[in-house]
Amino acid sequence: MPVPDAPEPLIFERSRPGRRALRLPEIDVPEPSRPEDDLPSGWLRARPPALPEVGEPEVVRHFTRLSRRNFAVDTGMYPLGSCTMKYNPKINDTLAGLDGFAGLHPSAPDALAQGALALLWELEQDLCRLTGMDAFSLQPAAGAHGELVGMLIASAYHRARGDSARRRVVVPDAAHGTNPASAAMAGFEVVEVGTDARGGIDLEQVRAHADGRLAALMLTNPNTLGLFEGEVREVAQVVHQAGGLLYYDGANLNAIVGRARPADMGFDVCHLNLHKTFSTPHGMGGPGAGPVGVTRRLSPYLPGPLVRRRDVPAVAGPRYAWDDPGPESIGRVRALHGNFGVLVRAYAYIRANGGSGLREVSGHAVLAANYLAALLRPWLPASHDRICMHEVVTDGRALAPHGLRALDLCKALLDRGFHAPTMYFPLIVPEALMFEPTETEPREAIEALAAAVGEIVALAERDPEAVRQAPTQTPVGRVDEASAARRPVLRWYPSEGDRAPEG
Amino acid sequence: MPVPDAPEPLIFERSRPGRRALRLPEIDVPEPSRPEDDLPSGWLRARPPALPEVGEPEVVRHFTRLSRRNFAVDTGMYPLGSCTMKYNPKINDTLAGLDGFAGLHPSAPDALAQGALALLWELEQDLCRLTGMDAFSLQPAAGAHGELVGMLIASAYHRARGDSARRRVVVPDAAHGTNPASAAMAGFEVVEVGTDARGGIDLEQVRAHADGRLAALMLTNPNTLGLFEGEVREVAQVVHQAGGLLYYDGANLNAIVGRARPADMGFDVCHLNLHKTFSTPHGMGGPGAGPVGVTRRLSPYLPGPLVRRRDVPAVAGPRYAWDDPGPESIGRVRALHGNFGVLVRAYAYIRANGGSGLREVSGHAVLAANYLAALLRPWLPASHDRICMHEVVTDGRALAPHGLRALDLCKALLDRGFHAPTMYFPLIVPEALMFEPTETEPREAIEALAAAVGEIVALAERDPEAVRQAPTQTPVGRVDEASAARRPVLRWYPSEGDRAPEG
Amino acid sequence: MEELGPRAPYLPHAPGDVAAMLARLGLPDVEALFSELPEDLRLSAPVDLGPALDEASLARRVGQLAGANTAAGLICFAGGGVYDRYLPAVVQALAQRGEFLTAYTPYQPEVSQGTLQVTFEFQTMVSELFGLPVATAGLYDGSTALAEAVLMSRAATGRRGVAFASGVHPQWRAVVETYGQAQGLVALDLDGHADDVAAVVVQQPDYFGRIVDVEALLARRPAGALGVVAVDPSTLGVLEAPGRQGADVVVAEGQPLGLPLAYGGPYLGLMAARDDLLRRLPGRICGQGRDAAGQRAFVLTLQAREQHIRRARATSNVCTNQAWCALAVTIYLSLLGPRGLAELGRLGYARAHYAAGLLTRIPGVRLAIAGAPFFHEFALRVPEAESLQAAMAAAGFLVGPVIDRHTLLIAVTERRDRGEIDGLAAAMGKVLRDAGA
Amino acid sequence: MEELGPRAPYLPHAPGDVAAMLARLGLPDVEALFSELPEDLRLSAPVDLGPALDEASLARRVGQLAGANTAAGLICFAGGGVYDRYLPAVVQALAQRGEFLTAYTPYQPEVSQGTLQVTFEFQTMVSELFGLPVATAGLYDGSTALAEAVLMSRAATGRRGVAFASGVHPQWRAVVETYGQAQGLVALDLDGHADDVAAVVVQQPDYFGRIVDVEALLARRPAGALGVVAVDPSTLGVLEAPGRQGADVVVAEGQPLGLPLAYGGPYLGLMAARDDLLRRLPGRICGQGRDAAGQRAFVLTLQAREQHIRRARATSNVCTNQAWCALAVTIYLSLLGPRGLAELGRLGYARAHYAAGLLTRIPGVRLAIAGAPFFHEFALRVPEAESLQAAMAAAGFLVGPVIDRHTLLIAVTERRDRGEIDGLAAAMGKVLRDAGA
Ligand SMILES: Cc1ncc(COP(=O)(O)O)c(C=O)c1O
Ligand SMILES: Cc1ncc(COP(=O)(O)O)c(C=O)c1O
Repeated sequence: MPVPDAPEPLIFERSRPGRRALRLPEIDVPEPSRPEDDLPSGWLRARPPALPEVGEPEVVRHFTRLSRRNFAVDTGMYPLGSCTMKYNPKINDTLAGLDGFAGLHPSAPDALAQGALALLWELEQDLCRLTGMDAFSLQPAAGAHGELVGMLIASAYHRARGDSARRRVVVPDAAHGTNPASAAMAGFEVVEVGTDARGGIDLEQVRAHADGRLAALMLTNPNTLGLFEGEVREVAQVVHQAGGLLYYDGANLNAIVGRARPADMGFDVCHLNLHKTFSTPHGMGGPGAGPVGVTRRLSPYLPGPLVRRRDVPAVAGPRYAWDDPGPESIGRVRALHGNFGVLVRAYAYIRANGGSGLREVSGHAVLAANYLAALLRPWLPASHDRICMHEVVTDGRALAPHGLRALDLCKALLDRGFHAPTMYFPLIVPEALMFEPTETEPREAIEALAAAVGEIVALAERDPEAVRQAPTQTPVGRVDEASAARRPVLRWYPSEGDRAPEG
Repeated sequence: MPVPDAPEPLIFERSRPGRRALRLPEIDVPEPSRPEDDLPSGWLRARPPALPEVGEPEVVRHFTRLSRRNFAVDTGMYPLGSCTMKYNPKINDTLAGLDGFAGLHPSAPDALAQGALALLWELEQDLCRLTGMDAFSLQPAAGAHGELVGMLIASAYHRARGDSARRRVVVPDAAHGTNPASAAMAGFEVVEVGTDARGGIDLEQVRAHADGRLAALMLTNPNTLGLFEGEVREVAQVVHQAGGLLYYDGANLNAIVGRARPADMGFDVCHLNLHKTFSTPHGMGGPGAGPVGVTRRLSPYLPGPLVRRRDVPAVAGPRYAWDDPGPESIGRVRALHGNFGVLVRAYAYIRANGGSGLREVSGHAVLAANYLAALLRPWLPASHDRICMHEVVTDGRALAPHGLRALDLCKALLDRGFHAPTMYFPLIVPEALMFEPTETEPREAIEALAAAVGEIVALAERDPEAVRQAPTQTPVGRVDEASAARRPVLRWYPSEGDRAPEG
Repeated sequence: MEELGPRAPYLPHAPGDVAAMLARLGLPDVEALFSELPEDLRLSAPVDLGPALDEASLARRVGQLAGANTAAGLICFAGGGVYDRYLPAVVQALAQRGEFLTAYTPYQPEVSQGTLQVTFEFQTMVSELFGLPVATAGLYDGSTALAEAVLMSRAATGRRGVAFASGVHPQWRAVVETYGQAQGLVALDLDGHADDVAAVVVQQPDYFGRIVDVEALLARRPAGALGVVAVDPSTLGVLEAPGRQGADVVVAEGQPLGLPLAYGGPYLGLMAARDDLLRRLPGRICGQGRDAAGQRAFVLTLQAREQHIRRARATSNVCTNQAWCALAVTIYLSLLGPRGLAELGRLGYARAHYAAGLLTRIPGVRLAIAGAPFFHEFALRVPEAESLQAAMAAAGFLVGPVIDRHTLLIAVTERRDRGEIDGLAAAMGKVLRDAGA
Repeated sequence: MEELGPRAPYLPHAPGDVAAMLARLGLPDVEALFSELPEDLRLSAPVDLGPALDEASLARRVGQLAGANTAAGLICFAGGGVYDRYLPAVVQALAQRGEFLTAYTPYQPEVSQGTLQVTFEFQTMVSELFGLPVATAGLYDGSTALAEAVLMSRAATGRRGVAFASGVHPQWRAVVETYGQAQGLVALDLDGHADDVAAVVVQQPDYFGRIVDVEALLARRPAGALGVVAVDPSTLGVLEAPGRQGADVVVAEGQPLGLPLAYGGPYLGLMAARDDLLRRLPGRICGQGRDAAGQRAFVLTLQAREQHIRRARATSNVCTNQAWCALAVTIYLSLLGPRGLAELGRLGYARAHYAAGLLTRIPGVRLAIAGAPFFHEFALRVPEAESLQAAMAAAGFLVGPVIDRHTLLIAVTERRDRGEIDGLAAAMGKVLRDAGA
């Protein structure tokens, strides 16, 4: 057990009037202008914001102590399916923090930012090679952002061809929630198709929607069941013949990186989650990066700006520059160049692995998942009895006879020093528990996880209530989400009951 | 309670043959020389050292998890008397890590290290101003190292004057253990003198030793009882009249920094603990820095090299260079220039505070100690009923009626989220508990500490056994130091019982 | 057949581990795990990405790329919505802790109280700054936050128009238009006064650095339209909270509050709104609740808005957000406090006005918009903006962005001291004299 | 009277706190707390140390000092016991954690298991590397560790002489002499063969980079004298452990195992010894024990040797040591493992020999000690060492230290690739040609 860490008060509760941490430079200019002399008083802040007033030692202690109330990849195994919680190399953080990157203003003239531009250009080439796509935009901030961009590209593509009846996007019922949400955000009607007995997309249902209204089909491969869509080329054929586009949700690329390429499968447009396959840290929820790749015919629609390389014979080496996209571009999808700091990390990860390293990454990721699946089988059978890819979705109904849900097993895992798997996703598997060990977990960690599951199942048989009480070893006990949502308390107020000091 | 952290295995226990973390560059030179071709085989390692074989993810997790088993200033209040566990500014770590410092080889030509030299020179000036001394050597690595240097200086001084009968160093019985140890290491005979009723050095006993054998007297002021030695000038007079030198152990300078100067009190030579007063982090036990300052007459004896400043009219600004000390120097006390990274931090701390800031530091340190002393009084009376300085030594016998020792109270404090005070030091106070809150603890932390003591005392009355069982909330329970020392196990061995794989 | 043991840098296995795992599965090699992939989809050889670099070589290679960005070494007076502020060491030291950096979305609140409490504190700070009661955990950046705010207005009002006050950052406006096009959103100018206006968008200070009269601009909005204000949050220790000037939704780019320039990202979109918009807000929201023992605990809440539950009918598609950036902002604002934030604003204000005074004394240089109040940034009318930017870079100063042939922006944060401002003015004077000569 | 609230940067109090605390004490002001200081000892005004700098100004000022150390930007072939190795990012990332950096000596083992376990692991690694069973938690640096080893030999043998093999680092030898002088220690050369020899000191590789025959040198020691070997620990993946070559005590400078150059420190002294010297060892030692529940726990042990218990009769005066540096070394060695350490040695070996080959082809340049085996460093005989060092610096290379008028050291670590070595040789050739011309 660690050093006692009591519940940490809110930083506002540590506040005392008149305390302060950071000092600022003195005003050093002669006859300094003052806002109150120049501006109407109504424009000026009437009451200072109730930010905390604390000393620097307290700030350090507060956030240090808060951090200790988190589970993280750096503290233990985090088999959260679909999220690829692999080890995040420390060197990548160091490199992203170099002055030449962290201190580079986005409006720097291209000539003075050649290193950053070269990095972006090389990264784009790398991603093209790994996916088979012809061009990438590195701007999207996350997977869902990439999906939106992809859907807007699909929309622009059909519009450009005068094909404006195509307002439908098909997604599998097992799809990640961002897929339908992104398609809807791009103005499409979303149609769900089912999953067949082998766990693949139901090809017949796809055929049923393969008509003049089909704009695109979104697929992840391996899919959210962790299974490879073996009929992906048939799907592509059906979609393409109907005039639609095939979108690849690259969230699961970790299973096949360096071994198979979405473009070869027939995908026209894709996003990648650099914070998954390319190991950039998840930062408690972000930032990530969700670059979008397209085949040649879709490249005019990419958002801009884009990095171009020119080989200048006069100069030693190539020159790089930002270029505006053409008139067919969907337009801008964010103010600046992308989550550059994340891109630096992904770039470094690719350089450190090389092509053969990345191939090993997927090999070991899939090996780990299958090994875990085999060890879990006595208690948590896989949803489908096939070789799985980088993750395995299990059926958590084993606990049901004891009146317990998948959630209970998850909470009991927390008590044993593991993060829980993803619960209740995909929606089509009852009591789904989705485990993704990743390639960076040593074998004995995988074995320990399986053993912990076995222990919990045994405990559930003996004493289901003990499992229902879990977790008890965590910073707080089981949190009542429902009641928190019923009467939402979304911020602290200076005094109890004071709900509108802003008014 | 934090996220469950199980006991962490030794890194060796995580080892599996064939695993590895860091990869090295390939050998890239033509026809590479190989040790086995050039050297007798007996010179070559017969069996590789049993270093751990682990992957990088495991290294990160192992040391992250180990860190979580530590208490630190960044996690909570650390009132460890005599050690000045104040807040360590993060900016100082950042600055010490700048490439221009961290990447500077110690044999860089002076002309290419002017920034480092200027910093050292300025730091020396700052310390001179703060102590009243005339010159400093920044080489000593810690307080005790400084003491040894100081004692060697005393020895050289007397020897240079042909005064070689002076082989005696007087220290108070309350002195820190390093004082007698350093004096002995420098070849002196150590004589202890007592402490008077007010908690000061016994002037009569000093007088009794003020003879031709007296080389030096070592004193810290405020002393290890946290009390100011009000008769320090009388002590100085006695020592000086007898031909001895007065040594200032600067470990407690935090009480008076910016308010009083050792040289003004009559001290001839001193060390400072930069890791205390000047807030460099203690790093689990070090590194620190223990610069030694002297008055003019002792400066020829300082160890070298020393930084010199030359004003070169031709160049803009001064030039700095390393200079060898004169022939009277005690010689070298370490291979290179000192714990430079620590010196950078201390320099930054001084610049951030300025003279008035440091004066506030001592003011608030003393205020905090007296406030704590007042709050503790009901349970832990101070050893002497006086205004204390930056720390207060209390008499822990309050618990004795319940069969408990000061140690028990300390362990119970650990359970309440505080580090313990220093126990059983100084040796002259029965069941001594020495509290040093430092100036960087907010008032409510001091109050909470006192309240925790009160709570423990109340518990001791009710249920002494509960206190004797403490701590129970810590990563391990009470450790049996005696049995660990009886059959020392000082390293891990590859296999149980295998005590000499080296043989 | 592949070698069993890994050569890739971050794989923990020894060859024996791989063999044992394969044996348990009854498989001959790793390749066999991919037997479900149609053979012709399987790459037979590794993708050619150049050699794998050991860490030292990697650090050297990437370090060279970093070093080639000479703009990072210039004294930065560039603005345009992104500012070179001083980043306190504490922010990095704390935010880099592995427990923050390598955790993900707090799906398991019991082991994510650190994340959740930070988010709750962040929401409180945003709510305070903006003067609106409900804030979210954040969005990708300021521009996408603005787009989400406009989409939310569209959904809330059922209307299709968005009216932009003049001076909205053109790139932000472009993002709104990209997001909006799919939903049939029509961009209007504020003074079009159309009936079908879902939202009026005001930027404060605006793209040219001008402080605008938010209250007056919002007062001009058609009835029923929402007032959306995009604000530079670093001004809010000095300027009134837009929520108290009539805004229904306020968004901001969080970069000026403790995030590095980083060539454009990762940054952070801040958003707060009126209470009645709560269930329309995009992205994560953290709430306070209780654990089984009644102890205070934090938890993601109102998730029924979100894509993982509501799917095609979610209020937004956002999943992975910018939580770590929100942490940095929370630490930064904790260090500053209310007084610090006010001082920060006043210092930039004083220095920017001093700089404007010096620069406009240079022949050929004047404020692009004379007489308008500005905060810490202003648009400068100069003879030739591109070439001036290049010449200033050669003299050691980064200015810009260039916004048209004769205009560029100058921003002066608390990080630029008087000596640097004097240097800027002297250099610009010299550059223009030399160009004129 | 002083202002009550602090203006200093790291003091948490508000003015009200100070007033309340003073009120509780019945004191009018902070000044009153110092009434026990004789009035004329009290400074009436702050010491003049220049203005207090805010963090941004501080960072700028100290940054300028760092920037003025142009040697840090050179390609480093300097040696002399300190080597420019690649520092893996993991070392800093982990060692900087506040729980390590801001803890102190583990006096309370129950809340210091992190520190203690690291120390135990460190001791194990040192013991393994050196081939001796008992290692300590570390000393200030290699040179003071050597001095402590010699003092320990003096105490263990009751003898007064210390015999140095040729090639012991002169600065290390000087430190031994400084420490020893007070205890009447007499320095001898190894071949003096005096009776009264407490210790024979051998350095491996020696100051000139030579690999010496430790076994043979130690075999020449007078009976009863202890064999003390100072070793570059980064060679010990390749070279035999001195403990298996007859050494009784082995010490080392830990810098080459993961510590930055840092202009000379903080570094780390490593020490291990024969079992029977255990109770004479200087400084902290960590042992394995049990807690009340019988669980494994670590604890400082054998403290009866130490100053805080034994006072004037302690084995050493060391108190604060270099624990954090030992942590860095422990992490570094964990990353390297046995294979990495061997590769590190072999790589430096190969590159140094390649470099020596190229450099000695330059007219006027030869190995100072021809025919001697060397590891990753060698002494080069050149026309004029000082001026060559300066000229090489101008060409972008740091070489040295200069050890006499015609000799300087060249060290080649795993961090210097072939291109840099070729560059070094080309530059030196040119410099010497130009000087000759
Ligand atoms: C299968 C799948 N698709 C899409 C996404 C969305 O990616 P992001 O969270 O980066 O927006 C996720 C991420 O969780 C995912 O798992
Ligand atoms: C009063 C006193 N003197 C001397 C020392 C020795 O200093 P160091 O630990 O830096 O060697 C200490 C440190 O603990 C001390 O408290």
